[in-house]
Amino acid sequence: MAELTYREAIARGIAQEMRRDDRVVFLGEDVAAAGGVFKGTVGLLEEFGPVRVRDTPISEQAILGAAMGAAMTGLRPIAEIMYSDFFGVCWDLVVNQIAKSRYMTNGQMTFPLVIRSGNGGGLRFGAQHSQSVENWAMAVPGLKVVVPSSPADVIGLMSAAIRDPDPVIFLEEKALYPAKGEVADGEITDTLGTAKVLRTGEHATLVALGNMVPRAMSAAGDLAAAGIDCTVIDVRSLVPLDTTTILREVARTGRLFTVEENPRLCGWGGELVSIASEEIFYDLDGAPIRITTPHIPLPAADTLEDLAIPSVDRIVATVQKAMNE
Amino acid sequence: MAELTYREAIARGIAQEMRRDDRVVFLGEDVAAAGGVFKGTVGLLEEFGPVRVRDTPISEQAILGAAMGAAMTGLRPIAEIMYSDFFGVCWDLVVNQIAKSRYMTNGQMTFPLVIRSGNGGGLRFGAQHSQSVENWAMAVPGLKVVVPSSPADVIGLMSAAIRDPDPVIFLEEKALYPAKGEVADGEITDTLGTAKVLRTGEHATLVALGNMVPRAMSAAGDLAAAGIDCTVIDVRSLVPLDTTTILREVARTGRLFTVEENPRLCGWGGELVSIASEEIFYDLDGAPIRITTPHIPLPAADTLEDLAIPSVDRIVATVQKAMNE
Amino acid sequence: MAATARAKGARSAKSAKSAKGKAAPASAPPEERTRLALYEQMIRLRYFEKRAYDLFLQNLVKGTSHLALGQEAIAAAFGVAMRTDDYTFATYRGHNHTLARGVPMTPVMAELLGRENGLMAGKGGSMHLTSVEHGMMGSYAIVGAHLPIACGAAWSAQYRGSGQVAVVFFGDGATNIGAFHEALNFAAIWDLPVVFVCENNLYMEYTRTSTITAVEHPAADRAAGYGLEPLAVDGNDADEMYHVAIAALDKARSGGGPTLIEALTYRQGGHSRADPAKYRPQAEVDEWLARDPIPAYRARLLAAGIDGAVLDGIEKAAAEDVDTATEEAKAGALPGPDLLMKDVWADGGASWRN
Amino acid sequence: MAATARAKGARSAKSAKSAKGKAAPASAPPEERTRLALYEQMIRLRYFEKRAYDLFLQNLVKGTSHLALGQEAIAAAFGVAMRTDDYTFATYRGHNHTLARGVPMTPVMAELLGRENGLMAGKGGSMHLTSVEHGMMGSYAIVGAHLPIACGAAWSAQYRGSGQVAVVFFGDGATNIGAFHEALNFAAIWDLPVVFVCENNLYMEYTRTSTITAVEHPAADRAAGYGLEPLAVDGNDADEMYHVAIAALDKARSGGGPTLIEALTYRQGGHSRADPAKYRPQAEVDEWLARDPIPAYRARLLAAGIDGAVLDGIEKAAAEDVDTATEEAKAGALPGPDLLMKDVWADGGASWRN
Ligand SMILES: Cc1ncc(C[n+]2csc(CCOP(=O)(O)OP(=O)(O)O)c2C)c(N)n1
Ligand SMILES: Cc1ncc(C[n+]2csc(CCOP(=O)(O)OP(=O)(O)O)c2C)c(N)n1
Ligand SMILES: [Mg+2]
Ligand SMILES: [Mg+2]
Repeated sequence: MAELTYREAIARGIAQEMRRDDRVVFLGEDVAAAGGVFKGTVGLLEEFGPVRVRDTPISEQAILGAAMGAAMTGLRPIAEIMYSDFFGVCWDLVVNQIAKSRYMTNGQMTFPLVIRSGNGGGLRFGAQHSQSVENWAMAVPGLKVVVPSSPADVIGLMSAAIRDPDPVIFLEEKALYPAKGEVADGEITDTLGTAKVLRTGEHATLVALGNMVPRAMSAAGDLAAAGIDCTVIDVRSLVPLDTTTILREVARTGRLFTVEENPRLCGWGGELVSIASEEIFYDLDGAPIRITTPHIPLPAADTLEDLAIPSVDRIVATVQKAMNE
Repeated sequence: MAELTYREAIARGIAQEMRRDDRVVFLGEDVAAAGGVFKGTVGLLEEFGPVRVRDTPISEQAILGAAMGAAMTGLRPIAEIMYSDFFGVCWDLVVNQIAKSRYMTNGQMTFPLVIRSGNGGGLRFGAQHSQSVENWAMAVPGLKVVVPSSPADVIGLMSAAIRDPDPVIFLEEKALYPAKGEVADGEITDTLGTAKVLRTGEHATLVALGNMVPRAMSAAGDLAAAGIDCTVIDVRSLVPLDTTTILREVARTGRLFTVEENPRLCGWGGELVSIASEEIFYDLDGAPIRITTPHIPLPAADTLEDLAIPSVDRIVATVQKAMNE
Repeated sequence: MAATARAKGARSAKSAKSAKGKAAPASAPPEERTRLALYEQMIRLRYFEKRAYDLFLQNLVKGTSHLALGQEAIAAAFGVAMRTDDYTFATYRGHNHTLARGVPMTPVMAELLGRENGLMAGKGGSMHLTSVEHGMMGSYAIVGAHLPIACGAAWSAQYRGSGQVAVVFFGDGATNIGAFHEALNFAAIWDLPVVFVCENNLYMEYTRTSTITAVEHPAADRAAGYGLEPLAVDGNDADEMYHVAIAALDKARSGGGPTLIEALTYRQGGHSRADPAKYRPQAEVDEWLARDPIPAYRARLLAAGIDGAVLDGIEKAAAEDVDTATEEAKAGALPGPDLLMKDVWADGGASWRN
Repeated sequence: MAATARAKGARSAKSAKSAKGKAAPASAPPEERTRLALYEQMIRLRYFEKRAYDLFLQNLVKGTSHLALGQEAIAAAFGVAMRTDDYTFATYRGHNHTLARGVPMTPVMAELLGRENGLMAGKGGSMHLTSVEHGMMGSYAIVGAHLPIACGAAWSAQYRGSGQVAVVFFGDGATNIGAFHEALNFAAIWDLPVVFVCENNLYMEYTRTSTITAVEHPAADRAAGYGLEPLAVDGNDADEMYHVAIAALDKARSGGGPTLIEALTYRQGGHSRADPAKYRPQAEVDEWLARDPIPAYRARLLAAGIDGAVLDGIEKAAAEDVDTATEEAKAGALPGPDLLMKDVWADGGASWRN
């Protein structure tokens, strides 16, 4: 058992898999010699050498093309797109090529690759370096989408993503890089498509993702003190989505609240509400409610960014109001 | 009054606006001399000349960059991205630059531009030339999103989009290009953000977009014959979204069915269901149901593509089953 | 050979024109069996696509389809020159490149017809022909995307030490999209075993590429920007293409890194089934029909003393194969519902939920 | 001047090296008031960024920030050479380019501090400095994107016949991304009045650009691929930069089309506030500190007979402006909730529903 930061967990998870499988290679901008601009990949070049850990030019299409071509020919590449906002310059490779080629070729090809990317706000980086793009990827058939919320999950889900035979978009929450957590010694692996019930309550279910998970947890603490006893679920994986666990808890508590960092429209929470409404309509005791960032680009100034992204207070107030209606 | 095809309506709408405002310019691949690969812009070069109607290289980032730079400096450009799937190669310009720059600059800039693109399936073009990407755009704050379903709406909404001071993603449904419709003579203009109630019924509300609108209408015909009387709403504009009209009809009929060509996850229908569940929960007499393409890339073969995209029969069967439960 | 000598970080580019001179190698013509293989390839591709065209007219081909009639020498040369385990990456205009790797005609024809016995059971369509077992690593329909992907396959070959080479075919219009630039630089700095083949047929869809490109040779005049030698060759001369292909493949295989080849050719028909190609001056079309790679090559082989009966035999066999493929394709079943939800994921399924 | 003579469709590129010779113009030095303006600009930029650095250390600057200490000569030269209605497009490393267009120091400093009196009221942050009224058309934080955008502004100027020129600044690392390639070709074929200025400071973030680029001069060695003359100049020589800027601006204004300039310079500090820049050899840093553009230029002006008191006065005034700006910025209010939902749309609002 050791205490690790979310940041350190990344290199540990990648190293664990690179040790057991030499088909795993890693490329990206400033990832090797510099150990990553977020220092998430420190030590990998030293341990695995310049043939398996490679710095690239600022050529995101080349980076993802390289990963795709390598994956279809027997390697298991990990590609870094430094900030998830930069998917904009290589989106074609992700959505039109990597996501679709297995289906189009009638299963002739598989794409065992992982695309890691720093995701989300809270660092005052402004609108072009702070987006939560998990829903962009969730909307595209053929992509698996994972967003860990703790150092232990970073390692376990990274391991699962690298071992998975399909393309996985692995989003690291930038705001959580310094977050610390207990991590077991030895090999850690996990299962994609499984949500985690972090806390069980009777009155309502809060479903959160990534950076919103710790906030939902502390909101649940405050709410319990106010007599509202909540289940908190960490979604962890948007595709595959663990509807079994989520719908079970929502049905049991009768109320659903989603906590989403993304701007409102077409967020995963909307999808989840539509699934719940369609499948367990008569188990709902009240309106499902979404707590999201308003549908605006993220402002840079700290005071404004803090107003935009769901806070513990906003979660508490929203749930209280809805439950007392 | 004249009968026009959806295809012909495009050139008519653009020409109408180019005549009244010489700040309107138009660029894209094969749009000028060839009149567009879908023949949607035939005659524009001849009428407005090579300075206002320009053929470009296969450089989508340059096309949208040109449109953005021109819009911020006083022109009102229309840019064509031939197929909406190709947003993948220029997504950064759309989502990170065009959508965000007004907000980031605290309103110093406006972007009166229109990005036209052929959207959707039904032509057996396969997974990379058939996507419905309206939800990709809807998910990004700062973009208006319009999808017309008739020749008259093509003209009116094109006019509104060109006159609008904000960036508008104007998606033309490829499957509807040959569709005919009556169109009034003279200038036609319309209003963004307004849905159209095409038919009023007592039992349920079908909300459809673009290519799904005619299918929802004929399904409603069949359902009426079977004793289920439906309201059919053509959303027309995803952003702004006419929730006033849609929620009014859903509340009145008590049942909501969305008909979406997009693959299921994070479709506009999920957003709509979440809005209805949150705001008119107690007016819903039964589970809101989404009728979508399954969450798969689109297959090329006609028999398979027809199985994937919601058909009249599937709409009828789904609504009947739900209403008779 | 000079035409493919690599000048890494070359500070100065010789013009494509001068390179063009160099590209016609002093070397001897290919040996007879190679030339017969080249002729057979070209004939098979030509006959296949002519039949595909007839089938459009009968409305049996669904969706779109892009013919490369007139461009056969390039696909044939590489088909003959490549090692069986080398990788091919093509565009939507990929029938020839697929057949040239030895993929049988029937599944290709059946794919155009959207049948279950198609190369991808109808799920991909004509723009995405793929046969991994033949090294045909896919046909890509978004301009430019497959250049970086080919770099990835080449990187994998380099990493595995397999000696495989990736060959990627693309058009003149594709040279103006960003992915072209990223892929060329990437391949050059990593010395990847990849051969970039620009099939310059003068047109994008309906626009003449020279009208929207800043240089005369859209590929060759960009080579120096990646430290590569400019190389513009006659894409309608099967012998020349073969020599150039061999040189580029050898260089890549021996660690010499990428080559960028601009092969000048012409698309005898329209861009796609929808296109009558009225935008092209008749004189230009006539000039290029006169430069059709196949009759010229037949004459050359006869002049070289090859027995006409041998060539007749090749043509007859190809015609029979096309007939058989047509019948088998037409007889193919329509893909059934069971295929719809298959193979989104490696587990064979399409489920997005647990 | 030869350095900017355009060879449209130029089939052969002279090497950047030789061009470098040509780029140092035989022409006479700028006149005295121009040189004083250049010095004043450099001093103001230098003092401003030094203060910005101090404010990071005091944790008053939120988010990130990218200094261009050592690169002032380029921004200063264009700031002095440009017409007031010309357009500037910069990167996240854009403090200098913003100030060089005449934007006052206070709103820029306040933006770094995330205050309501910031240039964009704190909504944009240091990476997106914009002041339309000064022709500062934005700072862009996704590498490459602003090159095509600058083409659009240039296209608009061409269409309106306004005689305006768009100048776009970007780094050496940006030359390997697709948007660079698309923008250069696009500007060349439409003869757009745009000047592309590559500030080659040798590094991307933490990676030396030469290690991931196929040519020695990441911009100049690509020029021929767009029919442009290669042009590599000393970005730390304000006089040379000024001459090059004037020539490129005149050429663009007179319909001569785009120019691509590679200005060699050095980033004296790290990439961003987070970066101690340990990856650079100390000898390299020392060599470049010795080539700091400002002391050298001061000495040159004195040698040219300019009174030192005049230069002292410039420095004193700049220091006072920085102090005032710092105080005013610190005194700025924090942006209030009312700003959050403002100006997503032209109507001033943020509503997505009717
Ligand atoms: C990114 C992108 N833009 C546009 C298109 C539409 N398109 C398909 S083929 C084509 C022309 C390509 O020309 P070229 O590269 O010369 O290849 P050719 O068709 O001549 O073989 C275009 C513009 C596309 N498929 N992808
Ligand atoms: C598309 C994209 N990829 C990566 C980044 C991250 N990034 C920001 S600055 C930078 C280095 C840019 O180097 P250069 O172009 O030389 O400009 P400089 O910072 O040296 O001025 C990188 C990789 C980005 N902002 N955008
Ligand atoms: Mg072509
Ligand atoms: Mg740099």
